[in-house]
Amino acid sequence: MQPVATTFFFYFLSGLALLGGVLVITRRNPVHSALSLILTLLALAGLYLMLYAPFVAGVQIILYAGGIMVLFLFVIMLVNIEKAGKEEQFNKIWAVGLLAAVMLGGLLVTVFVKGNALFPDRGMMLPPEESNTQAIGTMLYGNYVFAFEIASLLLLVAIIGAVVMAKKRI
Amino acid sequence: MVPITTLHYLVVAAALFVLGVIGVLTRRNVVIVLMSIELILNAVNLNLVAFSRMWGLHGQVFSIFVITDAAAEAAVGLGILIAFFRNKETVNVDDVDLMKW
Amino acid sequence: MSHGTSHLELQDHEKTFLDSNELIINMGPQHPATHGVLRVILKLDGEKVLGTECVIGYLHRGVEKIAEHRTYTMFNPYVDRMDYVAAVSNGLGYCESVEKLLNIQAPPRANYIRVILTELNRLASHMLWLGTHALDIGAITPLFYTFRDREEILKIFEKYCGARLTTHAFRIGGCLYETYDGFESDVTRFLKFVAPKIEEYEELLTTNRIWVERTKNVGFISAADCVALGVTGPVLRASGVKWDLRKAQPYAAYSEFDFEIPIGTTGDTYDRYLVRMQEMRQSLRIIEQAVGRIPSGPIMAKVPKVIKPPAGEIYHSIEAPKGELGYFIVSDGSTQPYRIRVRPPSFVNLQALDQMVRGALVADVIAVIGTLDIVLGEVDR
Amino acid sequence: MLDYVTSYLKSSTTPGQAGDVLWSLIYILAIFAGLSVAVIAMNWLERKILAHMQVRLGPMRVGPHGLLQPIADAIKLLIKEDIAPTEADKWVFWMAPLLVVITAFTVFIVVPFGPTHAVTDMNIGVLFMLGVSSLSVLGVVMAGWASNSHYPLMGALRSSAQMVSYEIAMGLAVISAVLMTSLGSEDSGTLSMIGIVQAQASQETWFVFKFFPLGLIAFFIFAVAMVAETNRAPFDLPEAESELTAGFHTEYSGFRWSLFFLAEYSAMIAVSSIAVTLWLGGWLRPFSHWLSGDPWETVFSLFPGLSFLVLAAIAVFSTMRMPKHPYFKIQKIGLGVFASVLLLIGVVLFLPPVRDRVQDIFWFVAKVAAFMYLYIWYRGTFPRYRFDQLMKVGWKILLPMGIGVLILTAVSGIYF
Repeated sequence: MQPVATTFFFYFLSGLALLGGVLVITRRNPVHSALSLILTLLALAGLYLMLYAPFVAGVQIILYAGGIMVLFLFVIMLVNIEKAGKEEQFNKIWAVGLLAAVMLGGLLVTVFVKGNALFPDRGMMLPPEESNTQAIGTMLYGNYVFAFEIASLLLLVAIIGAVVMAKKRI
Repeated sequence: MVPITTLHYLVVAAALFVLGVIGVLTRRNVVIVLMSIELILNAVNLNLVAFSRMWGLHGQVFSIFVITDAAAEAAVGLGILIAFFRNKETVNVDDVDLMKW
Repeated sequence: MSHGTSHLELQDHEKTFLDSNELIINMGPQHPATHGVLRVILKLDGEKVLGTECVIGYLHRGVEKIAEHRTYTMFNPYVDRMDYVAAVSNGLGYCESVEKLLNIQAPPRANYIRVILTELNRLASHMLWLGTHALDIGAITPLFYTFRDREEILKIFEKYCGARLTTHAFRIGGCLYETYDGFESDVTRFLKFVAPKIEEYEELLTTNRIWVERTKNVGFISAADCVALGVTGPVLRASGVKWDLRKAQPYAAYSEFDFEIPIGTTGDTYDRYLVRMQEMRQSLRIIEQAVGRIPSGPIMAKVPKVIKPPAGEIYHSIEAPKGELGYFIVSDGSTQPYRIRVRPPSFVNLQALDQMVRGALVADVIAVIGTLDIVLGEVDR
Repeated sequence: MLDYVTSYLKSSTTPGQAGDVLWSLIYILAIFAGLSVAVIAMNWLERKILAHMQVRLGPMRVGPHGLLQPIADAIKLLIKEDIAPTEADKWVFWMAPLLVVITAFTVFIVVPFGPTHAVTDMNIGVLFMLGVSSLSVLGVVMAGWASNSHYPLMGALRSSAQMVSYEIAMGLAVISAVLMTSLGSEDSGTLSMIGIVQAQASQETWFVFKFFPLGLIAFFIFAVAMVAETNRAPFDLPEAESELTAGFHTEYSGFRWSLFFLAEYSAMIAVSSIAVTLWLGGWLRPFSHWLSGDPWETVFSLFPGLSFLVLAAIAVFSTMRMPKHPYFKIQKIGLGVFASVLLLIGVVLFLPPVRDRVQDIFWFVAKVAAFMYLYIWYRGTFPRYRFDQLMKVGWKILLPMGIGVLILTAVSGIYF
């Protein structure tokens, strides 16, 4: 597969992702925020495809956009959002929070500018594997099998936790 | 035009990360705070996948773990949100100031 | 959404999920499944029904009031417009009530014709019920099958009296029209035609897993509750009460026929379905017996030209397809009734709705409205 | 130009894999046009078939036997006033049908109509199809929420819960089919749609018959779940007419409503294509291993043309049966023209170069068409499930069955 118009798609998808990100944190209505987040997630799935990571892209779409975000939308519809929409949107310490975030951003910019040397072969891109899914599967059930099992335990705990939290009487 | 390198992706990821941090630190609505956390996790994922193009597939495997984690976090976080909303009838993060009701 | 008119109150033990506000939904008056212009205000917790309130009267035409300004004969066609899918039964009830008030008897031949037409009408009404009930539950095909077969009944009506729906078939004192040539053979042919069709409906539904799941244990009502609410007809019988006015207080010629009263055991929607299906077969049996031996003789009793019943009051009821249809007539001795009060089965049965659907799901409300077999023309009058 | 075309015809890979932008675009346009035609045809066929199941005729007035009815409907929908409720969230209200329609069409880029007849072949093909089609639930939720009305909201909640639940059973069934691809080869299995069909070709059986009855059970699970995924009868609760008027699209009208309609039908075709690809051998013709060899190849290659000839014969028969009344003259001519078009297509399909090339597409489309007929049949036969029963079927019957089949398939894969 020869990549076509890589530069254009990179800037297009990154722009969409960042636009979505900005909308997430600025929208008054949480449903709009959630929809913007979906935009970001889909754009990121596109970026993963460009990085020859189709399996992660697929998982991103199925799990994130199709699963987690539906959960979010569900909860937003369950809790009464009309009141929240009329309230003040930012919390009491927003100035401090913004300052901290800007400082973090400045730190990252500094790292990227000054730390050019930290990325000696930053242009290096490994060629895509023959079969991405197979390679990930081998690694998941080989090197990382313990982490994989722990993750399943984590999910089990999360399921039980969520049920306990949300259900009043069990 | 400059060819797209790993660094480009890192910059995008950093920007997303900062956006997420701003959201977590400044918004009042718990739902949006949770969504900002998702943004942060996604920024990390983008980093991991981008690095996997430099140093092999480990990054992609880890990003799958991160997605799993995000699912667990969303489920528990939204469960807490529902429990909280039931008790206080609000989704304002500033009102979350008691460990036990 | 109308919040103002609802008086629904939550009971103490009923709390909504998440303690969120109950959702109040208006089902109707324009809604495909409320069989006309019934408006049901549903108080919901998500999909669970916490309470219902029926708002009726959208089809109110003041039939009872109109009666006070019409002579007994002139009022006869109006009753057809109450339960318009079982117009013949309405007419029968009215005519018999007035006859009772006048203390005259319709001749036997008229009674036989009345039985045949009324039972045909019962079949038509049950077919319409089955089709719409199945449609509400999502099976679209039975509707067309039942309408195809109901058409044959309407054809017989049309041939007999010229009208298909609001027949005005009977007159006070008997029948106006003699049977047309070939009436008996038409009816016999219809009986042969329709018996396998009823099997066909049962084939589509009775053992259909989804149908059984949708109707079993849905809209349960006990015999005691039925009696307390005054519910009659197939709904009462499905709860296990063997009460059919055709047997209990035989009118017309019903005492001369051999038929059974199908009863149910559990009183759920599935039982009501089975009871009505059996009733259709019993109707066929009655018609078969009646059409074979229609006595000859006059079809009209000796009725005075001007009907002027003696002062007094009378209550007479018949078993309409939907339940006990009663007429309470107060006469002041003039040519016009002083007051007529109709006891419509649909109206009384509808009162059971709230009890039957509390705690059920929205989809069950639809099933229960269907199974109560209400006609809004009769509820509102 | 001609060289370009012939060079393509000789290629043994899909245009997407070859990186051929022009041919990819041509394929995309062809699939888009084909889908639109298919949806229009489905509209007419559904109404006609359902009508004949229900002892009535269906559309008869617009064109001979109502053939032009879908076009009339389309025109009506397009020129109808586009109403949005005042209190609706305009932006989301506007986006929802677009999202639904885009996802419904996007999945088709990996559907293999033949070994080379696909826009592209991804190595995550099945995952991609499931993922993108799962996005349509977002559009449904958006539509229900943005309408700012109770019935659509309930419809949307119902349908999102339903689609999310049935995706799990569906996924398990798909995984057991994907497991089967790894059998009989040194390599691991594949998620690629073309690879799955090729695996069935090399294992000389369709996966529905593999490890009888395991393949059949997995196929059954998928066949049930796919009806629920597309919100069709008997799982059409989100748009249960008698309960929620029209569910999530109650407030939509005109063009936007028609987008939902388009999306519903293309989603039906999409999930049917997945089922055909995974279990029914995709583009492989029936008995491709029992009845192989030269005479049989020729016999089976005649089927595309024959099917069109049969259709043409039916059209001619209908023309004959029309009453001899001047009123029917135009209708007769129209149906005659239609019959001759069918006849012409049939004859063209008999030409040797054409018939070899359309074989794959024909068998694929024929199998999908069988599924479409099933959809209509279900609709004419079954009542509608209640919501809790629907969840019960999904979680307590299909899910355990799916897990069981998956485990048994893995075990059979090791030991047989």
